[in-house]
Amino acid sequence: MENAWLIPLFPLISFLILLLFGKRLKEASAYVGILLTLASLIYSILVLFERFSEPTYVTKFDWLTIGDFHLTAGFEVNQLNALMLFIVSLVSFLVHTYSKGYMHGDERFHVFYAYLGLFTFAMLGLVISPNLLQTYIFWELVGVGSFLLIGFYFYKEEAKAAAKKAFIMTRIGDVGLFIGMALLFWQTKSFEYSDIFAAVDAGQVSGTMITLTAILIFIGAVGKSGQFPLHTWLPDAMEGPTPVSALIHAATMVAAGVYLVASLFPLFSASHTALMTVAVIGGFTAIFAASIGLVQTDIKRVLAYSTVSQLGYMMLALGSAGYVAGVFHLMTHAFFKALLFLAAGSVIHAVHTQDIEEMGGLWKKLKLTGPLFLIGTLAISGVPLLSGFFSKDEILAAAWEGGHPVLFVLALVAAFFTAFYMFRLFFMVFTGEARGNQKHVHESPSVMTFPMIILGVLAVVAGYVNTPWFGTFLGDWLVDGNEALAAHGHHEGPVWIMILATVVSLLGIYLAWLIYGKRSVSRNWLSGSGDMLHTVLLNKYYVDEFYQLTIVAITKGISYFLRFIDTFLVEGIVKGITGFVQGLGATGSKMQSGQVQTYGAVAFIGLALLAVIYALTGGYLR
Amino acid sequence: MSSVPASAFLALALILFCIGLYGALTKRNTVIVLISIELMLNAVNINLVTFSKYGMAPSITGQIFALFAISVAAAEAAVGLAILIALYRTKKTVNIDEMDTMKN
Amino acid sequence: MSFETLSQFNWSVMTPEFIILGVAALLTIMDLFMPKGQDRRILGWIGIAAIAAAMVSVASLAGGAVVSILDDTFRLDSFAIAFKLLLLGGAGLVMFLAVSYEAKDGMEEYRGEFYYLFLTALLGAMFMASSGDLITLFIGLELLSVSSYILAGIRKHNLKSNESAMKYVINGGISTAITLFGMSYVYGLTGSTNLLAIAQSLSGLTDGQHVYLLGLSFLMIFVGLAFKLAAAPFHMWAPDVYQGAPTPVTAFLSVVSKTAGFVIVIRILLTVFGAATTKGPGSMPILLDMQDYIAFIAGATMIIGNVVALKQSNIKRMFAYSSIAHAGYILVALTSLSSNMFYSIWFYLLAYLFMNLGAFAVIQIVTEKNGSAKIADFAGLYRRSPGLAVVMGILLISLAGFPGTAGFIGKLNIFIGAFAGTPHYVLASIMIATTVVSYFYYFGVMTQIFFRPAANEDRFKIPASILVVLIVAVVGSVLFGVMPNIALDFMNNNLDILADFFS
Amino acid sequence: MNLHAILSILVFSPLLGIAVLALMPKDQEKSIKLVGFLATLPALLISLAAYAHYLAGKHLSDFSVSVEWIHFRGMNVEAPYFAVNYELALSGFQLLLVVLTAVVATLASIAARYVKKEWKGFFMLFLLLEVGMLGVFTAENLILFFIFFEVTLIPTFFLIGKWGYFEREKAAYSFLIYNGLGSAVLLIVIMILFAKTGTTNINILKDILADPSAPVSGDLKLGLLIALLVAFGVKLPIFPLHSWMLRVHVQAPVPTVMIHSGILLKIGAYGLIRFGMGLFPEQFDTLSTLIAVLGVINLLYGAFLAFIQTDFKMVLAYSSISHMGIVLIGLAAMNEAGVQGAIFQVISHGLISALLFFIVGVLYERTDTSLIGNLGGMAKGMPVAAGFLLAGAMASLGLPGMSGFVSEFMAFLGLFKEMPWLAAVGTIGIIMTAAYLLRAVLGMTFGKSHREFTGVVDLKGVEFVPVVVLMLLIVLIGVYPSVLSSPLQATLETIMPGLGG
Amino acid sequence: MTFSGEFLAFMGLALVAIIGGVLLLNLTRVVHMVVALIFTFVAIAGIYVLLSAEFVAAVQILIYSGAITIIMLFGIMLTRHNDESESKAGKWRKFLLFLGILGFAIAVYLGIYNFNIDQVPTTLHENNTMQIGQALYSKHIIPFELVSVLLLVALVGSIVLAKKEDKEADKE
Repeated sequence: MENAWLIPLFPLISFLILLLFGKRLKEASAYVGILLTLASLIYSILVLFERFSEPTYVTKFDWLTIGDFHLTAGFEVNQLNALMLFIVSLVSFLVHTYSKGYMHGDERFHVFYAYLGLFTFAMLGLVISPNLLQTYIFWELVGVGSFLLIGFYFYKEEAKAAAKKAFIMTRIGDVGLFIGMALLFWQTKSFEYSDIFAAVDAGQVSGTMITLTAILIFIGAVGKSGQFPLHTWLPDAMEGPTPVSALIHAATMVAAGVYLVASLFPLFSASHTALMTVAVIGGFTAIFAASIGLVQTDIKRVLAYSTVSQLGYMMLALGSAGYVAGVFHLMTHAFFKALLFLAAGSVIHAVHTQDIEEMGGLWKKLKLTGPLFLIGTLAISGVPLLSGFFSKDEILAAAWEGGHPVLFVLALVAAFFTAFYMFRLFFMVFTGEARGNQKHVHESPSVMTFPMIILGVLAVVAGYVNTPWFGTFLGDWLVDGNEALAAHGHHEGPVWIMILATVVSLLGIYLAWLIYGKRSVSRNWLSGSGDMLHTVLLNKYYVDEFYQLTIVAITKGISYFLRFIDTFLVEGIVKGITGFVQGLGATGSKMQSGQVQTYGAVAFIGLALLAVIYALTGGYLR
Repeated sequence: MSSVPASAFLALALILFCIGLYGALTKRNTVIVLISIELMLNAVNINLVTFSKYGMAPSITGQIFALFAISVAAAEAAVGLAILIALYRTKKTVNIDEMDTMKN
Repeated sequence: MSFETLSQFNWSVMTPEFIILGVAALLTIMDLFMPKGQDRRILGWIGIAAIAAAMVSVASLAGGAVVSILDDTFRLDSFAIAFKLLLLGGAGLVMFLAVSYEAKDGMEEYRGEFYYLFLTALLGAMFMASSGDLITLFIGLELLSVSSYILAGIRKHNLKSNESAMKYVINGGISTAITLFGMSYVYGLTGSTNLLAIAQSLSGLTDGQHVYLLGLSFLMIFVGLAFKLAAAPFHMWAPDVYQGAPTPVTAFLSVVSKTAGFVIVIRILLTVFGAATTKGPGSMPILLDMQDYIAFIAGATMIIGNVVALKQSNIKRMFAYSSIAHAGYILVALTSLSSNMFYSIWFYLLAYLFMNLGAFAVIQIVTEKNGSAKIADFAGLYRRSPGLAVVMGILLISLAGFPGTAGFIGKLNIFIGAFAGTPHYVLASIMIATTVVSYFYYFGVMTQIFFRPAANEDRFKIPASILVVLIVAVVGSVLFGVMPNIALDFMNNNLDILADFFS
Repeated sequence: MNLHAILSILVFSPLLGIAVLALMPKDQEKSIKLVGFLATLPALLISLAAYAHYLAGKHLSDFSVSVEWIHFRGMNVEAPYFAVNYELALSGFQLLLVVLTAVVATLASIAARYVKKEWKGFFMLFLLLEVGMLGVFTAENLILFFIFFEVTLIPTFFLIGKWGYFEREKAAYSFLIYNGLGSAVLLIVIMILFAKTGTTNINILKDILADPSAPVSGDLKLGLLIALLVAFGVKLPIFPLHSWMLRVHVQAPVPTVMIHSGILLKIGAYGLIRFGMGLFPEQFDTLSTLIAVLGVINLLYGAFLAFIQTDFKMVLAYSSISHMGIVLIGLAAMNEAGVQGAIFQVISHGLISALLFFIVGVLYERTDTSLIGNLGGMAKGMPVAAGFLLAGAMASLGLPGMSGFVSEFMAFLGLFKEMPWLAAVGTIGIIMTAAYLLRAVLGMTFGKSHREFTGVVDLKGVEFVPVVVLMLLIVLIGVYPSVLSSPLQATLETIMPGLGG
Repeated sequence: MTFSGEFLAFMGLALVAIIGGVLLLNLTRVVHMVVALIFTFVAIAGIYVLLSAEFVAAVQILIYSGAITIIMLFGIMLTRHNDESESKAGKWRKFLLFLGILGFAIAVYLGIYNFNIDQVPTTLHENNTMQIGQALYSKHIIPFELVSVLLLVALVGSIVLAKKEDKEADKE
C-alpha cells in the first residue's frame, strides 16, 4: 500500500508517452494505454486485498508552505479509497480495451488514448487524495479530462458547445466546493480530512459553519454529479465518444460527487440540514431526471438521464444517512451503467445512429450485445437477484429508516420510472421491426465485447457482496474501524420494502412491454394524456432555455452594460480631460493673435489683477 | 516746508504712466506706441526725481537714476524706430495691428 | 574721486567683463576695417575664444571672498560666479550656432555686428549677474535687451524678423517701464539704489502703508522682469519673437536671456524683499508674504506653457512655449524659497542650457535645410540622419524630464525644495501634471522623427561648429543626468552662495 | 569571489548587446536577431546562477551593492546632504521577478523573429527595456527604482509606436500618458518621502516610517499610500485606469506585448507590495477593504468584458485586468496566504500571458487575424498550436496542476479569512474566467473551420522554445509551488511583522 | 496745503502734462499727437525744476523735447504713412485694459496718496550739476561706462537696421 501512489502514475505515464510520441505510435497507442491501465488495475486489486487485512495507510509531504501553514500532498488508502481505486481502474482498463475497437480508424486515435490516460490519472489521483485541497486539484483535473473527451470531435459545433457547457457548469459547482473548502480551512486550520473530522468532532466549528461549508461542498458535488439544478451538462456530454460516456459520465467522474460527499460524510452527518439538503436534492433529481428519461429518443441521452437519476439515488441514500447504501449503489451502478453504455456503444457502432426510432429488431443481429444490454437493463431496473436490486433495496431501506417517507415514495416512483424507460429503450432497440437502414449491422469485434462480458458478469454478481441474505460484507468492511461511519452502516430494512421495490420495478417493465413490446397500448398513451406534459418532458422541463434566458442573458447583459461603461464612462472621462486640456490649449492658442498690443495688455491686466488682489487681501492698508 | 506734497508728484507720475500705458497698448501707429512708452519712462523719472527730493532718504541718486533712465529710453527709442523703419521697408505699414504674420 | 581711490579696488575681478568688452570693441573695429567681401566668420571664432577665455577667468575666480567695487556697483560673489559660468557657457554655444548660421534676408552685410552684438548682450547679462546696485542691474538689463532687439531684427529684409524685433521692442519697452516704476518706489522708500543698503533700511519696516507700497513694487518688478523669463503673464511675446528671430538668437533668448532674467529676479527679490519686513524687525519678510503670488505666476506659467504648446505646428513656437513652461518649473524652485533654491535653479538652468541649445542646434540644421520650421519637417529625420534623430531624441527626453538625463535631476532638485519645509503640494502637483502634458508635444516631435516617413531622403550636412554644440549638449545632458554630482559638488565645494549672497 | 558586482553586471549586461548592435550594419537581419537573442542570455544565466546560489543555501545579501552616487543639497545643517546611493540588492521576491524577467525577455527575443523592419533599432530598444526591467526589480532605493521605471517607459513607447499594428501611435501615446501620469504621482510620493526623511533607501525608510516619531504624519502616510495606489494602479492596471492597457495589448508587437503583459504590468504589483505594503503597513490595513473591493471589481469587470470581446487580444487584455484583480485581492487579505498568492499570481500571470500572447502572435503571423470568429476551427489546421493555446487558457483559468491555480487559490484563501463575503462575490470571477476563456479559445480552436487552413503551418522549429519553456515553467510551479514559495518566505517574514499578523 | 507759487506752478505744469497726455490719446493726426506730447515733456521738465533737479530738467528738454521728438517726427515722415490713426483694436480689449489700468491706478494710488515722510531739507538744488557729475564719475562710473556701450550698441543697431542698402536703393 505504501506504493499505492504508483496506481495513478501509470496512466500519467501513458498520457505523457502518447502526448510526445502518440503521432508516431498511431494505433499502437492503444497498447500503451491498455497495458499501463492494466498495471494500475492489477496494483489496485493488490491494494484492495491488502486493505482487507491492513489498516488505513496515509502518507504525505509538504507541498506548499504558507507562513506557518504547511499544505501537504500525499495519499491515503482507506476502505472507500481502495474500493474506488478498484472500480476506477477496472472500468478504465475495460474502456481502454473497448476503445481499441470502437475508435479504430479515427485519425486522432492516439490523442484519444492520451486523454483517456490523463483522465484516468486524475480520477485515480482524486480517489487517493488524503485532503480536501488535493481532492480539489484532481477534482478539477478530471473535469478537464472530461472536457477534452467531450470535445474530442472538436469540429462538431455540438461537441464544442457540450464541452464548454460541461466545463462551465461543473465549475460553478467547483466554486461552491472552493468556497466551502476555504471557509473550512480557516475554521479547522487544515485541509486534511482527519484534522477536519477531528475539529468537527471536537466542536471547534460552529453548527452554522458546518452546515454552510457542507452545503457549499455539496454544491461542488451537485455540479460534478449532474444533480439538479446543475444537471444539464451531463446529457449534452454524450457528444463525446461512447466509451468516454461509459467511463466518465457513467462510472467514475460523475460518481466523484457521491464519493466526495461519502468521504466527507462525518462532516455532513454533523449537520442535519446539510444531510437533508443532500437527500432532497438527490431525491428530486432522481425522479426529475427519470421523468425526462421517459420520452427521450436518443439512446445515449436516455442512459444519460438514467445516470443523473441514479446519481440522485445515491445522493438520496447518503442524505438519508445511508453511507453504505450510497457507496454500494455507486459500485453496482458503475458496473451496470458502464455495461449499458458500452453495449449502447456497440449498438451505435453497428447501426451508426443514436436515434432509437431508427433501430428496432436488433436482438437477432447483435447476439452478444443484446443479452448483455438486457442484463444491464435488468440490473438497473432493480430486478431481483441482480446487483441493482440489492443496492437499490439498501437505499430504499435507508430512506425509510432515515425517516423520510416522502423521499421514500419519491425513490419508489423513480424506480418505477427507471424500470419503465429502461425497458422502453430495450424494447425499442432490440425488439420489433427494424425501422432504420440496418444492412451492414454486425456484431462488434471481441476487443469490444470482452469488456462488456466482464461488466455483465459484475453487473450480476457485484450485488452479492452486500445482501440481506448472505451477509453485509461490504457494509461492514466500509465502516470498519470508523465510529463516525458505523452509525450509518448497513440498513436492515423491513422485508416489505424489498417486495414493494420488486413489484414496482416489475410493474414498470410490464407497462413498457405493453407499450413497446407487445404494443397493445398505444405509444401515444402517455403523450395523449397531455401534449403539454409530453412537450415539457421532451424539452427537459425547459431548464436549458430557462438558463439561457436568465443566467446567460444576465451575464451578457452585465457584460454589455460594462462595455457601455468602459467605452463611455471610463473612456469618456479620459476624453473629457484630454479634450479639456486640448481646448485650453486651443483657447490659449487663439489668444495668441499676433497682436502685440494684446500681449502687452494681457501682461498688464495680469499685473493689475495681482495688484488689485493684493490691495484687497494684502492687509497692509490702514 | 514745501507746499506741494510728495504724493501730488507721485500721483502725477502715476497718471502719466497710465496714460502712456494706455497709449502704448491701444494706439495703432507704431511711432505713437513708441512715444507712449517714452511717456511711461518719463513718469518713472518723475517718481525718481520726486523721491530724490522727498523720499525716505533724499539723495542725488534718484536724479542719477533718472538720467540713466533717460539715456536708456533714448537708446530704446532709437532702436525701436530703426526697427520700425526696417519693418516699414518690407511691409509698407506702420500700423501695429497689421503685424500679425506670426500667430498660431 | 581720485585715481588713487579708483585704483584701490581690485579691478582684476572684472577680468571676464573686460575680456568680453574688449573683444566686443575689437570686433567692432575689425569689422569696420575688414574688406567688404571677406568672410566674417573669423569674428565669430574670436568671439568664441573670448567667451572661453572669460569662462576660464571666471572659473579661476571661484572660491574667493566676496569682492565689491564702488559701493557694490560691481560685486563678485559666488552667486555671480555660478551664474556667469552659465551665461558664458550658454553664450559660447550660441556663438557656435551663430558661426554656422547662414546669413540671408539682409543680414549678409552685418555678420560682424551679428557676432559682437551677442557679446554686448552677454556683457549686459554678466553685469546683471554681478552687481548689487539697482542702476547697474538696470543698465545691464537694458544692454542685454537692446542688443537682443537688434539681433532679433537683424534679418532686416525678412518680415518675420522685423515683426519679431518690433514686438520684442514694444513689449520690452513696456516691461522696462513697469520694472522701473516698481524700482522707483523701492528707491523712494529707501533713498538708495544699493541692494544691501536697501535691505538694511527695509529690515525694520513697520509702516503698513510703506509695506503695502513695497508689496506693489514687488509685483511690478516681478511682473516686469517676468518679461525676460517669458513667464506668465508676460510670456506672450515669446512665441512670436522666437519664431521670427534668427535661430541662434532664439536660442540665445531662450537660454542666456532667460538665465539672466532669473539672475536679476533672484538678486533683487531675495536681497530687497527677502529683507524687507512686514511688521517690524524680526517679522515675516515681504518675500514670504508674497510667496503665493510667485506660486500663482509659476503655476500659470507652467499650465499656459505646456498646454498651449500642444497646439503648435511650428517647432520654434513650440519651443517658445516649452521655454515658458521651463521658466515655470524654475519659478517653482523660486517659490519654495528653500535653502537649496540657488542650487536647484542653477542646476536646472545648467541642464536647460544643454538640452535646449542642443535642440536648437538640431532645429537650426533642419529648418535651414527645409526653409521652414514646421514640426512636420522633422518627419522621417530618423531615416535621413539617424545620428541627428537620436541626438534630438535624447534632448527631448531630457526636456521632458526623464531619468538618465540632466532634466530629470533638475526636476528632482526642485521637488526636494518644494516638499521640504512647508510643502507646496499643489504647485508640485501642477508641475508634475503639466510635465506629463509636455510628453504630448515632445513625443509628438519624436513621433515625426521616428515614426513618420520622410518627405525626401536628402541627407544633412552637419557643420563642425554645430557638431560641437550637439556633442556638448548630449554629453552634458547625459553626463549631468547620470553623474550630477560633478556639477553639484562643484557648487557645494567652491561656491557657497548661501554664505555670501547677503553679505 | 566578489559577488557585489554581479547585480550590476546582470542589470547592465544587455547594454553590451546594444553596443554590439550599434556597430552592426542595419540590414543584416539574421545576425542582428541572433545578437539580440544572445544579448539576453547573460542576464538569464546570471539570474539563474543567482537562483542556484540561493538554492545552495547561501545568502542573497551576498549580492547587495551600495555605492555613493548623488548628493543633493540638503535643507539644513543637520542634514547637509540628501544622498542617493546606487544600491542594488536581491531578496527572494526580487530574485523571482528577476528570473522571470530574464526568462521572458529571452523568450520574447525569440518572438522578435516576427519583427519585419528596422531590427537594429528594435533590438537596441528591446535590450534597453530589459535593462530597465531588471533594474526596477533590483533597485534598493526609490529614486533608483523610479529611474529604471522610467527607463522602461521610453523604449516601450517606441516599441509600440514604431513596430506595432495599425493604431500603434495612439496606443503608444495612451501608454505614455497614462504611465507618465502614474509615474508622476509616484515621483511626488518619492520626493515627499525624500524631502521629509532625507533618504530613499527602502529598508531605512521602512524603519523610519515605522517609528511613530517620524516626521511623516499618519494622514500624510495615508495620502501617500493612496497616491501609490494610483501610481501603481495605472501600471497594474486597476479599474478605471485601465483603458491604455487594452490598446497596448492589441497594438503592440508580439515580443513587446509579451514583455509588457508578462513583466511591465507586474511592476505595478511589485511596487504595491514592496512600497505600498512594505512602507505603509498600517495604512494599507486601513485601506484593505477598499483594495479588496477594487480587486473584486477588477476581477469581475475584466471577466465580464472579456466575455463579449471579438478579438482574442482584447480577451487577453481584459483577462489581464481580471487577473490583476486577484493580485489586489490577495494583497487586501494582508495575511501570508493572500500576499503569497498575490506574488504567485504576479509570476504566474507573467508566464501565462507571455505564453498566450506569443501564441496569438504566431496565429496572427500565419493568418493575419486575431478575431475569434475568423479563426474558428483552427485546431484542424494547427493542432499543436491549438493544443498549447488550450493549455494556456487552462492555466489562465486556474486549472490545478498549473501555476494559475496555486496563486488564485492562495489569494482567495487569504481573503476568505478576512472578508469572506467579498471573497465569495469574487469567486464569480472564477466562473466567469472559465466562461470567457473557453468561449474565446473554443471559438478559435473548436467548431467548424470557416476557412481553409491548408496553407497554414503549425508551430515549428524555434517557435517551440518559448511555448515549451513557458509551459514547463507553468506546470512546474503548478505541481511544485515550493520553487517559488521557499525563496519568498524570507520576504514575507519581513513584510508580515509590519502587518502585525 | 497752501496756495503758494510753487503750488500754482505745480498745478499748471501738471495740468499741461496731463492735457498733453490726454491729447495724445485723443487726437487723430499722428503729428499732432507728437506735438501734444512735446508739451507734456516740457511740462515734466518744469516739474523737475520744481523738484530741484535742474540738470535733469535740462536733459529732459534736450533729449525728449528735442532729440526723441525730432527722431520720432523723422520716423513719421520717413514712413509716409497715412495720417489717420484709428485703432481697430477690439472694444473688449480696450475695455478690459481700461479696467485694468483703473484697478492698477487705484491700487497704486492707495499706496501713495498719503505718502508723507518727514521731509528733511535737501541741498539738491545747490550745485546740482556738480553733484550729479561727482556722483556719476565716482560711485556710478561702472553703469556710466556701461551706458556708453549701450549707446554704442543702439547706434550701431539703428544704423544697421535703418540703413538703406545699396541694392535696395537701386531697386527703388
